[in-house]
Amino acid sequence: MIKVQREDFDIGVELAALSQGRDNVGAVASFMGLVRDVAGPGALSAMTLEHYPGMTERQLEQLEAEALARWPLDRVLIIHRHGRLLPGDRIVLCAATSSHREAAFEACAFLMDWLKTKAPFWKLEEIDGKSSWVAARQDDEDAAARWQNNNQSE
Amino acid sequence: MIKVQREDFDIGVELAALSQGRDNVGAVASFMGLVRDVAGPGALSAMTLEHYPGMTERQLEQLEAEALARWPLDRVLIIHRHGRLLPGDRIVLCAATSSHREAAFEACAFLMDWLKTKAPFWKLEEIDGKSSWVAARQDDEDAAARWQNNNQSE
Amino acid sequence: MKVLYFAWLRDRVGLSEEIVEPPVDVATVGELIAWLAQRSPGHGEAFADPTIVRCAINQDYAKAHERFNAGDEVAFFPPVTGG
Amino acid sequence: MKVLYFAWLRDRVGLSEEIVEPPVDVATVGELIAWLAQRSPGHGEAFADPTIVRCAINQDYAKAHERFNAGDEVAFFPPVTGG
Repeated sequence: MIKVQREDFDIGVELAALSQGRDNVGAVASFMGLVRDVAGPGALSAMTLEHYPGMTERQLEQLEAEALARWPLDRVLIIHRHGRLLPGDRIVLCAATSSHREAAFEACAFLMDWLKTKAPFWKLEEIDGKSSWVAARQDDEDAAARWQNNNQSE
Repeated sequence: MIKVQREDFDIGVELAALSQGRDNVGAVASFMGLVRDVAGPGALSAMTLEHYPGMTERQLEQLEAEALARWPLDRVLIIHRHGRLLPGDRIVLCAATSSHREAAFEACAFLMDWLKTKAPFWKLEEIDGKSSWVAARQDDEDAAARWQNNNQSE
Repeated sequence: MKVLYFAWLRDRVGLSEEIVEPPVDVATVGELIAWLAQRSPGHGEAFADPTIVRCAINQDYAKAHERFNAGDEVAFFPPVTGG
Repeated sequence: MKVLYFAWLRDRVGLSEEIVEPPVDVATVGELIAWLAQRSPGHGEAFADPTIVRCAINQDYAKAHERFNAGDEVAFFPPVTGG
């Protein structure tokens, strides 16, 4: 399931819905990303997430399908917020449910790596009163590259 | 933080408390284990988790310290329930927070692998009216063994 | 055809979208970038280094050599930084 | 000294704990298992295969060759299955 939204989310409610009535799901791996005060305490006043409506949903649906095809999962959840967020705010939630914990963990890491390099979101940081676009990181590219040889167990 | 308890937990409340006021925490990896209906729909009526009070807390505190020593984490949370649980009930929650998502993911997988092989809990399954103790699994031993050569990046 | 700009590409171009009619010999993403870069100083600045510009045709990633059609939605943006 | 039993070891022994006084030549975990196995048919059944019995001395894992002291809390249980 894919949700691209301005609103906050409740991980407890979301994960309960994901495994509700699925009695063969023993493993729920999840990752939550928060707005981080990268420049030191109090320096970051806000972060605005811009995205490409339409393409975002399209990319995340492809990502969900890819994860379901690669691992023995029951379900996948990706929630990504956009708009103006404050330090400590929730940005993203990825979750994968399975009867196998290794599959759930690996799929969840895969979702995050792919999302960091493929989902059309851009972060604008406000630090000390100045706004600047966050630059993409090479190590996110490297992390995503490890999934490209179609090797499920790394 | 370690919690060994009979009561259910709310992952949203627990994870919010874990990152509360920690503005350099961008990554929250977590794993939740649920009671799984291993024998097919409706066959498992309940699962009772017995533990060794005192030793459990002692082992989990060692595990927490080990994770904090191995990875650049901010905090670790382990909640493990005991008592009689029903299919779909939450059993365990492991979480690790960090400024690096790889560290959070790896630490969380480490916590679960160690917990499966070291924490003194035993599962008694009630299937079709008969109670039997769950046998330990060799692949849990194998999963735990990969952390023993002190290699942080597997 | 409709062209969209996001993040600092939009800031530099000064538009979030525009309707353009490139000549028929402009057929690939790379050629479109070179053509758009001539439209204004802002466009020139946005496309100054094409290696850090990403493109999507109809909401799927497209590389410089790929061709577009007249009715396509073509978007330009920096490398993504979500998650 | 106090000996604790958990899970199917407790079921077979029929006790969750007991106070025992092994002779002085019983000094290691392995020797204690052999000595306890003689106490009753239930004990014998619980310790029939020592390779699948785990031991903790004062709540830390202990192997067969390790020694215990008179005041220790010694626990026996199957391989763990939590998580």
